[in-house]
Amino acid sequence: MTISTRLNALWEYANPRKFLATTERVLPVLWLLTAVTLIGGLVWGFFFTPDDFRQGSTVKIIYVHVPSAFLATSAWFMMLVTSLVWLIRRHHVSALASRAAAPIGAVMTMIALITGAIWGQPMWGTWWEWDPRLTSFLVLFLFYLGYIALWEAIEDPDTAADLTSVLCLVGSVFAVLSRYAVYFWNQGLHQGASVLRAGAVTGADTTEKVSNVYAYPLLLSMVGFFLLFVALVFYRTGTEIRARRIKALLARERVNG
Amino acid sequence: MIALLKRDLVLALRAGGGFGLGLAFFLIVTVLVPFSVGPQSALLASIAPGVLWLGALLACLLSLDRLLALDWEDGTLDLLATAPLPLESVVTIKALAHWLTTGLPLVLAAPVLGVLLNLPGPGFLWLVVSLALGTPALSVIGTFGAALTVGLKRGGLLLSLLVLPLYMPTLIYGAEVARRGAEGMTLATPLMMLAGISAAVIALLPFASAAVLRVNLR
Amino acid sequence: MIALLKRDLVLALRAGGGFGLGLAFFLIVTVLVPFSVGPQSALLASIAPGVLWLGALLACLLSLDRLLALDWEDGTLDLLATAPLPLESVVTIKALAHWLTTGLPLVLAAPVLGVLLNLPGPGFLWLVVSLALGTPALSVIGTFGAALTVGLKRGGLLLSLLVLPLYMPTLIYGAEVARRGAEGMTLATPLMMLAGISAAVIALLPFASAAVLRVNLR
Amino acid sequence: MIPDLGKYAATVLSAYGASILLLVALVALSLRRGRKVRTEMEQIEQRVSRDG
Amino acid sequence: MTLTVTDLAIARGGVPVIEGLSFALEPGRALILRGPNGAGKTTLLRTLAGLQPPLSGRIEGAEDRIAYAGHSDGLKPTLSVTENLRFWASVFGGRDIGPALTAFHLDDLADRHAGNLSAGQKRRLGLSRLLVTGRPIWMLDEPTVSLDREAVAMFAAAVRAHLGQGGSALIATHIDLGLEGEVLDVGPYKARPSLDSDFDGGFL
Amino acid sequence: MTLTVTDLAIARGGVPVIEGLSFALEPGRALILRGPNGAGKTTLLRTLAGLQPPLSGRIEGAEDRIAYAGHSDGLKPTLSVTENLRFWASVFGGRDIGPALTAFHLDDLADRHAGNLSAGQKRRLGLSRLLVTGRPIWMLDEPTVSLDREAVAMFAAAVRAHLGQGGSALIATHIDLGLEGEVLDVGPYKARPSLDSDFDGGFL
Ligand code: HEM
Ligand SMILES: Nc1ncnc2c1ncn2[C@@H]1O[C@H](COP(=O)(O)OP(=O)(O)OP(=O)(O)O)[C@@H](O)[C@H]1O
Ligand SMILES: Nc1ncnc2c1ncn2[C@@H]1O[C@H](COP(=O)(O)OP(=O)(O)OP(=O)(O)O)[C@@H](O)[C@H]1O
Ligand SMILES: [Mg+2]
Ligand SMILES: [Mg+2]
Repeated sequence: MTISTRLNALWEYANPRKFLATTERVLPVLWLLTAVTLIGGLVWGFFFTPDDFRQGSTVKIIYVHVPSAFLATSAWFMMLVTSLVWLIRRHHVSALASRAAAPIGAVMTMIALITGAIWGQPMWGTWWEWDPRLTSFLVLFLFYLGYIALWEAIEDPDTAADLTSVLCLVGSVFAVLSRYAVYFWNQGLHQGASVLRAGAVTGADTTEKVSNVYAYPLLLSMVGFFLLFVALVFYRTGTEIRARRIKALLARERVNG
Repeated sequence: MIALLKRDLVLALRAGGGFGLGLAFFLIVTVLVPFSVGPQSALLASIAPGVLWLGALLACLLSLDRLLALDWEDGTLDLLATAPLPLESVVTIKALAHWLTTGLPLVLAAPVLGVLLNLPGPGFLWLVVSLALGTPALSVIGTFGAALTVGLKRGGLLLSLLVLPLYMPTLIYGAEVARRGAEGMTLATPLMMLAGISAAVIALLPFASAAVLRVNLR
Repeated sequence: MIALLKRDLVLALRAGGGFGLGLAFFLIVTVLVPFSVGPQSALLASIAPGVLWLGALLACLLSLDRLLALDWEDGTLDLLATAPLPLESVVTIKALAHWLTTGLPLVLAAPVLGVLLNLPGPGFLWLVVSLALGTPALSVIGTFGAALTVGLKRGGLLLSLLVLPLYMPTLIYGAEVARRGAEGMTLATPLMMLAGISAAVIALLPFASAAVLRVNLR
Repeated sequence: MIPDLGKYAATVLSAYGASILLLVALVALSLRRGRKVRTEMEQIEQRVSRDG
Repeated sequence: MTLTVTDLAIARGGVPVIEGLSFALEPGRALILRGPNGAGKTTLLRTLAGLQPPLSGRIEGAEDRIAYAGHSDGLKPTLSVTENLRFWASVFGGRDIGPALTAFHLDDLADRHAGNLSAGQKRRLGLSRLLVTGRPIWMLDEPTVSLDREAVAMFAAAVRAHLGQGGSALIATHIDLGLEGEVLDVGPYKARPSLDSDFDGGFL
Repeated sequence: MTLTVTDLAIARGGVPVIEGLSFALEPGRALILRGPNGAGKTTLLRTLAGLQPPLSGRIEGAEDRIAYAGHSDGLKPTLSVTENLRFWASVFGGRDIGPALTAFHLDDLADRHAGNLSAGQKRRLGLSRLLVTGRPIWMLDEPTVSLDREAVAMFAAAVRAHLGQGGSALIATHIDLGLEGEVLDVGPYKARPSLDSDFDGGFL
């Protein structure tokens, strides 16, 4: 199969029925994998990793904090892509997938913020600090809220899809701008991105490394969070498709009745 | 009367999250403050009670223009004025619905936002108390302003202009309670003044609002 | 096009002082700040640039909901959409009219209010410069928000919720310029960023606004 | 069973507690709405195919 | 009880529009208001409904007995048809909304949001409100705007039923409703402010 | 140029309301749209005016040639009659507003604020806008709402003059305008989406 035929095959899933049928088959496996990796990662991290010499047991918060932070940004990125797909190719499933992903992203952002705040209390002596990274997450949370509120406020589904997609696009640009602005405005206390640097994971990075003892369970729990996200998006998109079909059926019944 | 209250609450819910939005605005104003004055936490802590009060006040203010204007535009007020409900109770219920959908959520959310602004520990209790006492007055005064401007084509800003000075005493005593609370000072006097203002306003202002509304309906 | 601009300005003047009201709101917010955070002049001076920027932003924000909604309600937008003007220019002119009636008066009034808040001497120039550069961006971004929410029954607060995060970069750089100006620090970087954001937003956002408006008119 | 968390027990437990609570709530709400919508759609589809 | 209007003068925006108007509306009767655009029909109805005070003259038997329906319907677009109607029913004392829905063929639309109705469907809903008020005097300002022929007939039937139960109606309209009732042309009562009248008593 | 509509299907709020509609409107002709409330007349006019896209079908000869007048008039209450009209004239290329004022007997009202007009006077002002657009196809949605008999005649005269100059008009109305023109009843074109149609291509 060439890449282009593969891509064309992908578009077929933009068909609601095909999407439902496929996810129906995939979802049980996905839920199972999610449970295994997520519970595995968290249990490993919580029960079987040593305390850090400086941070004590609070280092265990990393197993929920970092994956949720990672997914909070990834979810927005996914919404950006699916919004673009809707605007360009007008596949309904794509728009509905954005809609389904937004609350998940919002919850992930909230988890990152809450665990961070709880973590900050012993580490920095304060619940909240106007650190640029924390601040840009707060901004991200506001974008999620606005995006969800806009979906809820519009009745006609296609109009809602169009408007929220444009908002997502424009919002993404402004989110990036805000991030730069925030870093300019205040150089913060927060850790740099250490986990995702290859050197850190392999232990070669000496200054800010997260040692392997922490890295493996962290990776596992990141995989768990990611799978949870995928499963939820599939499931919720299915729900949105059905809700949309209900609306269409009722409307048609009314017209005919 | 209960029908009217219920309808107003349902409308607030249906209009794309009547509850959520006042709250969101409060959140956003609070968030913008550090961006504009800078992130130093000592500075933030010292202005936190005032900023939270100001944010709550602005969130209230912003939702005032839909308090009566929508009912005016679609003719509902004309019909209510000819219905067997006295306008005084219509106005009171409108204010109550406004408080339930705007003031109450603000009171509940204020502590969370206090964290964002490094509000000192003892301040939380008094912030909530002062807001709980003060926001009903804000709703009632706001209803008066809305009744005053309802005839004017989109009097949104005129409304703000008229209502803000009326908010001044409530704001002063309310913020004072919150500030003294945060600094651990005595606060009996401003607290009593705040409670007094609220009680008086709630008891008397609806009559003025109804009178003004009647004139505007002519 | 000029007819549209002229009409918008006349309407703003006639609607009970379109100019005056944004300004008055700005004034009142600035005045309320000392009441809510307390009157110590050192504290006020240190937050003055930020408060003035925030006040200007909120004054802008408050007038956004009448930017397109009135024309929507009375059917003017439907008629304009079928007229020989491209919607892009309609939207741009609306933003321009908004700036002329709201942003410009704020820029001119800011120094006066700076006095009220003990703004340090060198801050005045940079406050005015930053507002003059930033408020056009606020108007254009606001027009986008207004176009997004125009179909929704009184989307006033939703509008605030959507627009405020978009205002964030402008606010940060603008307030930073004003603050650094007041403290006599170098400010080339934030100034350039502010100018860059304004230019980019003015050049590009009207296309998004027109697209969104077209969807809403369906 | 619970490992020794030292003086940070409350911190760590509340962080885990809050996160797990939010995740469970999210999943539960998603599933509940999903079920509701699914049965509703099936009912309507049946009615529609019976009538028309 | 009869609605009696004696030597009424009314003004709109400070300008007198009608003066010297007298009439009586008895139970069971309908009165059709006619007059060219701008004659003051809307102003008259608002005055009788108690929304604005008359310049001079007397209105008797109107207090709390009037159901007014103006140019706008007072519908909430986000409430359903039933919810809208039920609200007005409970404001006016909790009548059953079933008959009102049936009289204007709204049963099929009962669960639709009012905002999603067409112009005529909205108007039908607005008119059905009259039936749940239980008020004896209906004051209607151009009630048949946007109604199709069938709906106009529904409306006429509703008015006839109301008159049959001892109610009365005052209807301003430009078109023929197919209702029997006296016609009152307000044209001849147009106010002619004499320019030399007393400047003292209110600038006119 | 003729306006040709071929096999048009339109939807409102995501629900198809009319399908399979075809007609041609030639210069100098008027077409009267009829149909019960909720039939889709308003939706059809908005689609033809380009405000919303059709579901399917073709519309030819409409682009930039249509003057649309919907349920609301787009008047600014704080502008005077002349200012309102002059604004639209300059948007549409700066025609003289004198003839438009005269055609709808607005000369006496020229300096009044539009907000202080009665319902029928407002409507007359709204209709006079058509004369300053210079567009050949008029699309009017219930233009005679609130007009008295005399004003309806003015309107009919204005339409006749427009047709005489080679213009055309598409008018949705429930009442008799006294205009000669073909009648198009949209009732028979009511959309009946088949229930077993494909779930795949959309959700219907
Ligand atoms: C001592 C306290 C904290 C530590 C050690 C810590 C550590 C970390 C680490 C290691 C990452 C991963 C970086 C990456 O993958 O890019 C991270 C990400 C993050 N943390 Fe914290 N954190 C702490 C406190 C907080 C607090 C108090 C908050 C917020 C209230 C917070 C919010 C975030 C956010 C939003 C991210 C994601 C940033 C990104 O992905 O770029 N953290 N944190
Ligand atoms: N707000 C106002 N201020 C000043 N004058 C007004 C105002 N509203 C209406 N008028 C004028 O008062 C007169 C009476 O208006 P009214 O609305 O009562 O007429 P109407 O008989 O209902 O006409 P229509 O048949 O057109 O509805 C008209 O000449 C009108 O121009
Ligand atoms: N916003 C909306 N959302 C969903 N459905 C709508 C909406 N607006 C109107 N409808 C429905 O679409 C159909 C067509 O409405 P339309 O307004 O085109 O009818 P119309 O022929 O103009 O009727 P009228 O003579 O009453 O004005 C109606 O059945 C109406 O209930
Ligand atoms: Mg009238
Ligand atoms: Mg219609």
